[in-house]
Amino acid sequence: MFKKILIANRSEIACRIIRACKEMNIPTLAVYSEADEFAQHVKLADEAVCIGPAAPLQSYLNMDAVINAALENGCDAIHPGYGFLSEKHEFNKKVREAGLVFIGPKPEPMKLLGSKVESRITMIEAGVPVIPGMKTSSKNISDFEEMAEKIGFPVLIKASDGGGGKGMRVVHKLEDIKSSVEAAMRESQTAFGSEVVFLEKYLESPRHIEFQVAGDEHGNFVHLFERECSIQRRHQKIIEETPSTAVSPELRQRMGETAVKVIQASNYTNVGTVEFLLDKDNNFYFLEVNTRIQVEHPITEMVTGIDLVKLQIRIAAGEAIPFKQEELSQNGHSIECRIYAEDADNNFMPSSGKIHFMKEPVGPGVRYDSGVYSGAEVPIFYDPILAKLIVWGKDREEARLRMINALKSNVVLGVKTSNKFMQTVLENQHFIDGDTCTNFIDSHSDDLKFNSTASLLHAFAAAALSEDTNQTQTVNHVARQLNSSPWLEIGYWEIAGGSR
Amino acid sequence: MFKKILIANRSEIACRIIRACKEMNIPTLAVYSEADEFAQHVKLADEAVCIGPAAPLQSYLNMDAVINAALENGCDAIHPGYGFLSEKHEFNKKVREAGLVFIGPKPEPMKLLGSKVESRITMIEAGVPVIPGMKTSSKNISDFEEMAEKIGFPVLIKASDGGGGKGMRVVHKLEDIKSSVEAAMRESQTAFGSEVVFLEKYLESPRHIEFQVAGDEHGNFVHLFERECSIQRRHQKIIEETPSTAVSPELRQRMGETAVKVIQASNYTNVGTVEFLLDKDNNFYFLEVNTRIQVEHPITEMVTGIDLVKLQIRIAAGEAIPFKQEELSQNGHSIECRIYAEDADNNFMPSSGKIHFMKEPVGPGVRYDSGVYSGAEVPIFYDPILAKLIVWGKDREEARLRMINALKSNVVLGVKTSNKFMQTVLENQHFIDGDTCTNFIDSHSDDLKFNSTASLLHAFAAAALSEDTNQTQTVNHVARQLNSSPWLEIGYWEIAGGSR
Amino acid sequence: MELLFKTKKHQVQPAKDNKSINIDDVLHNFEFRRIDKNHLKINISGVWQDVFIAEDKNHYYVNAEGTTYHFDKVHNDGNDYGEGQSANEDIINVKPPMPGSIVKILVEQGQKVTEGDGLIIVEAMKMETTIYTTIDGIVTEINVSTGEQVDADKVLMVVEKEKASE
Amino acid sequence: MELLFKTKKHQVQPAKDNKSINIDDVLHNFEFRRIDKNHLKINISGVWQDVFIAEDKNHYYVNAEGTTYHFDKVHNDGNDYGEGQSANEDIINVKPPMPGSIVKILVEQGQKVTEGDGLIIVEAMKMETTIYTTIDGIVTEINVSTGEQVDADKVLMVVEKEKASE
Repeated sequence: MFKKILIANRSEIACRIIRACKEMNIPTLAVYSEADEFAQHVKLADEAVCIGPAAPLQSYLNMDAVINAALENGCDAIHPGYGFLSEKHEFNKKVREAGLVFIGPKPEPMKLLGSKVESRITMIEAGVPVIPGMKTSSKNISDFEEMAEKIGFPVLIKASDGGGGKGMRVVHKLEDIKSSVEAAMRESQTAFGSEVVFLEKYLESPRHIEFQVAGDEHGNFVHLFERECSIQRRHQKIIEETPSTAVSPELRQRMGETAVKVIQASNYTNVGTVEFLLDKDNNFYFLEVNTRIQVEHPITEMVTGIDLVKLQIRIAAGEAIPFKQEELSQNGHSIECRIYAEDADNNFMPSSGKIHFMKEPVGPGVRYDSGVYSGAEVPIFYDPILAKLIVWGKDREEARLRMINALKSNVVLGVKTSNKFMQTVLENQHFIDGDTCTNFIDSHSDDLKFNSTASLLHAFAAAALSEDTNQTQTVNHVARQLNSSPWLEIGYWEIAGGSR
Repeated sequence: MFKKILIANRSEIACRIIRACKEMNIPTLAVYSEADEFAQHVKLADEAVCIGPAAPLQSYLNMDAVINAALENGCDAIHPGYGFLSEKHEFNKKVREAGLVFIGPKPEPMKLLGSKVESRITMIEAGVPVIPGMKTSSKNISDFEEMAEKIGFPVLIKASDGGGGKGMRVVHKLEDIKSSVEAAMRESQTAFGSEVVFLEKYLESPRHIEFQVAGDEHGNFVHLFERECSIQRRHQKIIEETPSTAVSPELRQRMGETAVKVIQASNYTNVGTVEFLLDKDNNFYFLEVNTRIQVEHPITEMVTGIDLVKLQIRIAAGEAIPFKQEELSQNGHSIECRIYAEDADNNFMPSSGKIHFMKEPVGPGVRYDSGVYSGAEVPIFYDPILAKLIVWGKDREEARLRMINALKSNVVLGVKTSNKFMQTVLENQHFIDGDTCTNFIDSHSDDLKFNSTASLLHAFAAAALSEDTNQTQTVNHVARQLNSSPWLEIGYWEIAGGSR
Repeated sequence: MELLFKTKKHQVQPAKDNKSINIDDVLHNFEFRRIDKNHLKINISGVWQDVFIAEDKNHYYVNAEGTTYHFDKVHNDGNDYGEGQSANEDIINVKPPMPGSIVKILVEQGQKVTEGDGLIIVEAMKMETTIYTTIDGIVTEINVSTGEQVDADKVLMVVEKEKASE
Repeated sequence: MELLFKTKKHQVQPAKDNKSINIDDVLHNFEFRRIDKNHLKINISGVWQDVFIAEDKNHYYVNAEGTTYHFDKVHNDGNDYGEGQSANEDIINVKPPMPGSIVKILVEQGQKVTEGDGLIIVEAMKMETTIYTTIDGIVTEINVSTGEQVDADKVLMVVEKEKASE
């Protein structure tokens, strides 16, 4: 097993990985930017070194700084977490060239699966269902137009190297194809340095169903069942659950076998996630593979009992997967709510600042994977995830009610969160019925408006009592900055953002 | 289902029951003594009423006060928790006579199983193995002497109505029988109002193995496997785990079937626990039935996925047990550590006072059932349990390492706890080997001495820094009370106490 | 005391005996228990709730029953904030929605813009946001350059309505 | 500052520049970060640890790496506590181990007792404890009665050695 692991990440996932290492008795080295001197992952790790200024490119995305930190501090492996360098095959390669173990897949499958067009070709050849559309890219607008007419509108233009909605266009009529393809190519060139785009059928109201998979160096490949991640805002998941209400045992078996086929076809080892879209007729289509640990991995852990982070480390150390497909089963139901610093009242805009106080939910079946604490700063430089609230229940209804209660007792003061909004989603009749899809939040936005004034009088009273206590301190206050919701004064916002 | 449930208890178990009710959408009424005005269960419940002064007899043990509170506040059921009134068959009867539902077994089996002699007779007749000894009591000293000679020394004199070591005597030679029986009778008369005592074989270094059982009004009886509760101090469990390392599948089946036979023979319904002693030759003997929810019930929940408190409520409401014996299985391994306010350095003496600060352990597989919070008072009047730390792991070793890490991150400041002591137990080679017995702590006391000074310099430094911050406040301090460990000056203590 | 919640000011005054509380000129029965610095149990008109509170110089942050409220402190220094700004539609001071960095400036000084035109793209916390103008007018000031880190109260640019007389 | 840990006093003095700390006349390299009121990260001689601290009037409560320490504050008011008491074996002031109630008094005033004799039974937190005498002597004072609630510093009774001259 490894002598010491460098965790090339921050916040809750870094803390999650450190906890797994502690339980495996493997020392950990945290790396941090100057903005993260007091971050939770720095506090939890056995050792910590600063690798640069706050800007991600100069610290968490600085490949050499990370690799040097590992070499200088006696580490023999690097765990990349999710985001940051986790899916950069160049980094993966560099780590290995430096004589270190990269805890994840090999660089080649990572590179293959990072290209939407390349992986699409591989999957078509392996007999994996993909969304109808062009097999590969083209520079010829007429190829796009022909395919669009063949499969019918609406269609989606997509950048091969894209992500998070960038270089993506939904097209509803033939005459818009040309301008949309050209715009997508320009956008992709600017954002990703490649103008490779392609066209496929645009699915309306699909479900996002993904399968947790794992492969090892000994020829074993398994899946650990599905996660449904349909509840999204800004193309980003906020509530996930497993099992999916849409997946029958028969469908689960077919999708699971397909997921295994996907990783076998791409020579994928270690832990990963195969994403599918599922349409209303229960047709499923390969979307992409996430070649790293997923934010929502805990719900799979809750129902299978497998610690996925430990499994990553064991596979990277050359061990065989210690279970067979037929030994795995789904036990109960699990739901995750992501606690982001964001303002659900205002289009889920990220919120930064200081967490003045927090109180974590506890109790049977409640898990809280946190990267923050009372007194922590939430810097502006990074993804605003604070924590993940995960519950387990014997069945979906038990899990749902447990989550609502856990959200009610989850207190975060200082930055805004979608805590109350997620309660409202969980109480929505469509959610209760398991009737979820990726545009759930948009299509039910009226139902999801919550009355945030139910406890307002109590809140006012608390403030008044608090002022009493501090009276001596407050008399000297000078003129305050006008920082109340300035964006309300400006107008509306277009939201573009990374998806994960 | 019930309209509103009164929780006739306090601390962590009251909070645990309230959480189950919230998830079932059943309103709750907390009752509290004057000492518990700010207790956690009062804060958690939907409503709360004060039922009397701090002394338990005047509040939590006051049957009429509890029943009146239920009647006056629209409750239709009472959950007694553990301890207090939970095993008083008179209370059970009174609750039912008042037209309320008692969430627990019927009064008659409760009464039968509350008597050691009566239940022993019932079990012998049902073919359940009991510890060799007298079938019933006797006033004739020669009956005791004859049986002692027959089964061999050491023997145990035991009060039929006893508990917690009171009215109990271990006897090693014939000439001590007479005086010991007479002393036990006197003690039992004083403590329990009955001089009924009997004699049985004294087992040396047994394991304490108990089976979780449940029965309903529809003729269904199941067991939910064993818990091993051998790690005890003062005859009181502090660490429990399941599965037991001593129980093979074959033994588990035999003991489980016997446990079901026990509750069938006593017409027992609702949730309960059948306690056995297991000797070194894997013979097991019926000890007693706890006719209520057990402190250590969470470890069974962790491995079976069944919420036992909800099951209690459902059975009491007349529902059938929603699963069959053959559907149950043990998944993974679970360990519980009880966080008592007590001083492990000083014979586990209880500690009261204020919790100035606490930080709860979190993370995958970690559950914390708590009855306190930062700022809470721990009154002197009640059992000093603060919280229970429960972990789940895929196997025993994962659970053990997870527990050690969780204990390390469990901070309670203001009252003493056995936190560090329990870490030492979990790191002891005998524990690692699964070699546990009820006198584990006594027999390994030298190995379990922990060096509490490993971080002493850091602790000193923290105090010095803290003084700096408060300098303005500390100058006016007047002469302090001499309350540093006064009992160290007196000598040694004999410890007697309640067992649960 | 006076509190600003969203765009509205509220008057909150517990009675001297702490048995009632006046909120926006309505008197409520009132009772409270302080659990610790951040935690109160408050009864208003018979309803007990657990309320958690924290504050900084300019805000109170309050959580009750799973809902969080942010209040602005209103300091009685004679100045009046939070009003008038949005009413004035002849001029807009473009500010970022949160501290961040400038990704791209979409207009030039002196450029005419029409309601809905993009003005500037700001990035913070992995999200790019485009700010649009809500009025027709002229960009009269640009105070930032690409790549610059800005605070939430920084005026990035100013858009002014063309005077009717011109 | 001075701290009492168990029966021993300790001198702790951070240097003015906070780069070293003197503990019982040994100088250690020292560094710290304050995370919040109750939480510090402290480096002594190269070892970083998370330390949690709280206090009341007379004590510091400190947790480091899963171990909790209780320190008594030593106030420099000229009085000296914590010593001498246990050295004096001619007289014992019997105090309860914690606040509790008196279950039973096992001796009478004036009664002769021998080392190991039970004196009194106290109950607190569901546990009964019997206090024994550690000296041979005479019960010269009994200050409580059965059922009484007592604080931890209450002298329940006094046992004195018989004078050799008598």
